[in-house]
Amino acid sequence: MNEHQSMLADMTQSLFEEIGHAADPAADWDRVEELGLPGLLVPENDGGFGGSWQDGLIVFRTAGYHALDLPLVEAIIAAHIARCAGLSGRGTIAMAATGSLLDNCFTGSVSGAAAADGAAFVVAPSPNGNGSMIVDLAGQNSPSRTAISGERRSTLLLDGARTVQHESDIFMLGAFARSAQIAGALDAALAMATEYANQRKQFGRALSAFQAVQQNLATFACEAAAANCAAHAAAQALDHGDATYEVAAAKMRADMAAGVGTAIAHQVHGAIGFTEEYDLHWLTRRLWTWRSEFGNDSYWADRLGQRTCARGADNFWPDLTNLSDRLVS
Amino acid sequence: MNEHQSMLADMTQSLFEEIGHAADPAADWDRVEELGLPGLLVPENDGGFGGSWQDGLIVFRTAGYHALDLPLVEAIIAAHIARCAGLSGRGTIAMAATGSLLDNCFTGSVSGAAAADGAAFVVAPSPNGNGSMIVDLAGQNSPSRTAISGERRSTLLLDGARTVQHESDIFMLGAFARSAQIAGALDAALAMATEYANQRKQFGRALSAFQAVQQNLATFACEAAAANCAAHAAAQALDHGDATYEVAAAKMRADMAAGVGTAIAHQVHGAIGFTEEYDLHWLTRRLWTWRSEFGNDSYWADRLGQRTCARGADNFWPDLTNLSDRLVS
Amino acid sequence: MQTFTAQPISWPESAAELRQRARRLVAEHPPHPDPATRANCWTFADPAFSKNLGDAGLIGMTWPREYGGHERSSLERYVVLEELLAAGAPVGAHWIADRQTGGMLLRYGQREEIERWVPGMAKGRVYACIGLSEPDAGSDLASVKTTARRDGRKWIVDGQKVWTTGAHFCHVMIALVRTEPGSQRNAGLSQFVIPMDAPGVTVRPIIDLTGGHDFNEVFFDSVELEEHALVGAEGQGWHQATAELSLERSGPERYLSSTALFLELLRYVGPSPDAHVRQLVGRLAAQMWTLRMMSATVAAKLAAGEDPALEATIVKDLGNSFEQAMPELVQAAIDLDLSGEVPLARILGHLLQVSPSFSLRGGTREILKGIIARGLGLR
Amino acid sequence: MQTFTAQPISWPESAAELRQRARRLVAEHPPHPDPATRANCWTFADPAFSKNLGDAGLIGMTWPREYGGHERSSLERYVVLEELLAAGAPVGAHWIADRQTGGMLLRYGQREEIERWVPGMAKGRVYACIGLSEPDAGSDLASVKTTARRDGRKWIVDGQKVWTTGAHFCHVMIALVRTEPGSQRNAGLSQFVIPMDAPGVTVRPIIDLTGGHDFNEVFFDSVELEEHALVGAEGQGWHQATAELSLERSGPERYLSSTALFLELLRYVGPSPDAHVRQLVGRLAAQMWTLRMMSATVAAKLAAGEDPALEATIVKDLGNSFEQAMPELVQAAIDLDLSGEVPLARILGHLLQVSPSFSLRGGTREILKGIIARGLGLR
Repeated sequence: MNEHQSMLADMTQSLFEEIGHAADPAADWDRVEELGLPGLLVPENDGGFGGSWQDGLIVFRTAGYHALDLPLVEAIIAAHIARCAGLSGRGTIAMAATGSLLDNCFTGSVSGAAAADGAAFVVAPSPNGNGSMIVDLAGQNSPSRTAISGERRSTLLLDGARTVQHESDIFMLGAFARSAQIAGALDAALAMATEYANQRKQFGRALSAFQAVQQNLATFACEAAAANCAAHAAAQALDHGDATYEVAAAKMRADMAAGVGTAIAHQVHGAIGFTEEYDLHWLTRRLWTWRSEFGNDSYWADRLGQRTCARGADNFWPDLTNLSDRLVS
Repeated sequence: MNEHQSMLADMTQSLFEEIGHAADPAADWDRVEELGLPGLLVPENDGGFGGSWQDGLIVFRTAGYHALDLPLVEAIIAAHIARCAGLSGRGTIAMAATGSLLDNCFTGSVSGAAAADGAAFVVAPSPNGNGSMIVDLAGQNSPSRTAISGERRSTLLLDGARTVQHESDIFMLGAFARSAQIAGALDAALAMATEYANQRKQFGRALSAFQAVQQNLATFACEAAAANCAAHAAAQALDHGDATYEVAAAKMRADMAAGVGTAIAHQVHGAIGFTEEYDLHWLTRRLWTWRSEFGNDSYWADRLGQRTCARGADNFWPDLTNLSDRLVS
Repeated sequence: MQTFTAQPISWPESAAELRQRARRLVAEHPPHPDPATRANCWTFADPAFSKNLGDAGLIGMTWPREYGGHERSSLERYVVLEELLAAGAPVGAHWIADRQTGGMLLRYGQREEIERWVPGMAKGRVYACIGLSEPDAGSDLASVKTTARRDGRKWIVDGQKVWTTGAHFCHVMIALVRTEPGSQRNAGLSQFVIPMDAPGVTVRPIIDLTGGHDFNEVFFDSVELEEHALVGAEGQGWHQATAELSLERSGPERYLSSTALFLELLRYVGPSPDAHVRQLVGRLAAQMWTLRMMSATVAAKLAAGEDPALEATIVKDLGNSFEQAMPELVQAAIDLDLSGEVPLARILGHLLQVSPSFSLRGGTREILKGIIARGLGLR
Repeated sequence: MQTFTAQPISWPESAAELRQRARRLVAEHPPHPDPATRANCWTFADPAFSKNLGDAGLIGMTWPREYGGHERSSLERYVVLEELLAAGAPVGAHWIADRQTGGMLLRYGQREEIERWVPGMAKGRVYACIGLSEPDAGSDLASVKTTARRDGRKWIVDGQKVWTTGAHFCHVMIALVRTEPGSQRNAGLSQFVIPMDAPGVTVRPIIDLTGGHDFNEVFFDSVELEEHALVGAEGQGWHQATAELSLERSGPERYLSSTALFLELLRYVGPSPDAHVRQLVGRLAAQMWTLRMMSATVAAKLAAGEDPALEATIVKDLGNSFEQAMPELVQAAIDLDLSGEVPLARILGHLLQVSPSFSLRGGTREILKGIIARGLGLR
């Protein structure tokens, strides 16, 4: 981490810890706005922070760690893509679009949109399969549901909404964001379970003294480490160019880790972990949600498997090393 | 178990324990012949034992338990199918056949044949996909390889071998036999690992005192129990008629259990389990072999899945209960 | 070394008729509109349905006729239970009374208490809960601080239970309390029948992470009980309560709790999905089939008068692992917008959140595995 | 709470050139005809290949030039190691000398011993083994009975080691022995350099379940050593040996041991297999990619002068789980006659048998997880 990254980490860490899962949508949004966080990945020339994807990782991971209940991660990515589209206000991102795109007007539905109510625009995969489209939501009405994470999600029904095309792969970028958030939330749940095991007594000794509990938490630590390393490597690759392979692998690996980690966190906590008043569920419910968003295990495993099989045995290792050797410092 | 089954169990138990994995192919085969065991599933009218598939289960399971190194399981099934074919001598079974069948003469290859050298005939799936064929091996030469189990396996290249057609599904019956053998071998490996854990000291206390060891062996016991129950239910179904569903499920479940059980058995034993002189490997190597024979996990999961999906949600439960309700005593 | 002895199952001749009776009752009762609730049917209380079942003779099936039972075999009872659970019928109201409390009272309870409670249970009108867990004890059930002391011919109960399923709608609790002052761990404990409307009993809800309400805290403030409220022998409470837990473990609810998810999965993927989904379905089907055979074997052993406590523990541990793994496996395999309205998304979203808690009911996995390890003779 | 701190990796500029050099050496050396042997390349000794590597400057890469090393960074060494392992090159002869023994001697050894052994190691001509395990001790490495006692200016070693990889072809062993009579557990232990041709050293093979020979028993019968054979400080042997184990854990051999199987799987299934196989390949690829990033991160931390012992343990535990699971997963997914001659069958049959033993090298899984748990601060 360089100096500016340490500052970014410290700043977001203390802010998100304070706001956390009980964020006030209006007042707290103003606070992240004041710090310029939504412009994190917008070039300085365009009035942004000029950050890299590795900077993005810091913010996304920390948001995941504190189960931040603000659509900041989505706003950062949306602003990054829409930086030249001349739109203002909070943007968000969505998982899918079906419908028709004619003369830069989109009619159809956009689904899996995060916190679309109140958003000025949404970036969604283009319905014709190439790149993304930035959809102006001015005048659109978007009822939202509550996902099991407690976050808001919508399916938007749009009629002739104004759009701008963009070559970026928003589905892949969304998957990267979720990988980073999963990595952060896993670290937080691991810390929570570890602390609980040390404090809680059962059968006359601390839970942490039971070998089965120790082995489970060690397994959890390995999974959290894998998710975090994978997210870091994907961020580094994004900063160097095409990162479809790395993001696919990172989301796939994060999804695996989320499955193992949530199970162990709840197993260690026992009944208390299922109560509304105990904070573990803010993390685990988001982990379950994010695992299914922007491609689940199966989606990315299939993509990676297809690519790997098509390239064949003789290309596997050279392809893998070419990915890293381009990152020479 | 009825009285005659108890006798069968006692008899095979003491004989197989004595012969075990170090069987003398000639002398020990004469002993099982003397007891009439190869005719276990041949009707009494045809000079056999007149046994049921549940009797077969007892023998197959016990053979698995003692890693019996004689092709008895295969001979019993082959004799059962060939009972009216007018062939004498030891029969065996095979996993696949490719080639042509004209005027009851088969030209082609028969693969996955167990202990075919010295066998008088082999029962293999018919190359045209319907039922089985009984192939006379008189005058055929069959070099054999040693499978990782230590058992002999061959691919037979046959030219105009005399065959008899039979409507039975030899591949399914082979899968049942392997399920039963896996169930027996798992129980034996579990007993061996349990005894070792109780005797072996490490870090100043018995291995069995470590919670991680206890939890692993309990998991193993659950898997062995599942494989054994599944094999019993499949045998019961075979005695009542069509048992393709039950055998598919039993082999699938046994294969899963074999994967878990072998890993735990070796984990508990540590380095000693990998030495040639320690007997664990006679069991685990057979378990690995049998798991891949007559359809592995994937083969049977695909068959079961295809059938279940095609029948649909509304038929699932009625189909399942119909399978058992026909077994009313 | 004790383990699971497999054996052939003699299904009762009445099986087909009992299934038809249960299926008819389910078909006639309007299903709960929320698929997520159907997936957790054995925790959802619907007194109207419980009354129908009681009137049809499908509760207390193995109990003596004298107290409203039907003197059926354990396997006949098993057939009815699996029908109800597989159909996602709302059996939560009477579930504990039928599975545990009724049998417990018949075995250990005093005549007055049996006569007061059991016939109503068999009719599907009287519901029960179990007072075991206490605050700060986790799965250490011997860590009991609630006390009962003699006061003339009465007993006075003071203390608190927690994680009590259904306490908010039940009529009666059997509670494990300390009757010998100063006794430690599992010594000096006794069981009592406590009417939930007795003065001094307070129930406070525990809201779970989905916003649902299954669990409660129950407070006892100088609750007065008659002498005959004592269940079994004074000081024998631990032995009796663990035998009760072993009864709990023998039921088919463990593996069948996942049926609703499995059926929705079949509906969602249709008749010919790709190889990955096909194989997932096949693997799950093989495991369900095996668990069903194991559950039925336990019922057959009960019917034959054996005590298959270890077998029941093995089935429960396998069932726990299966039902906890299934939502995770389905989430990994099916790419699905969980916030969407398709039934599979609704059920999956719900089960992902609640399935990790399943293993807390009737003993955590570590404890179950410890029991199995002792059966193996590990020391 | 200490865990794995992820960080970006600065790959060395020389990476591409080093890879080419390693690939050329592998291409020029005839591959072992048996695919099963290639799958276990880091246990297969081929002195001719080790000499080629030594001559090409690819052994002892981080050691000082003074002793034949090349003063490269840990990441440069990492690049070469992963190339060799991914290609299934027969590195077994010099592997332990390069990974552990050379560095150990350079750090703790006396000048005479360094000069005698290390230059030959760097040339790929001198091979080493590790004397840790003793009979009846299992993974309890502190259970040491082999002794060394002073006799004038000499040391006399008596006792026995077991499970010693490669003792039958190695030139030298570093052994952990008890130098303080009557000391217990990990106190009073010291390390010694023992020439394998010293009088009184006897090696007896242990044949494994496949009929193969990797492991040995090594007996010491009044073996005389010079004073300078003592490695490091007397009584500090345990501390030094466990640091050595942590070096072992940092290598990429854990996850790369499965590469041969993965590549054969790709060959067998071809460019467009069904969805089930596709997804298996994708899952395995994602895990391999992640493990590679984690291994490289450990190497980068070593290069930066940090002590990533805990990170290395995490990578090793994950790598162990991965390499042990992979044969099992492939067997479940690919319906294959294991007794057949296709390369996938040969490799799979071999790995099924030997992969459970991988976790025994360098600490069992329980012990690794215990170390990680301590890192988390569990007490």
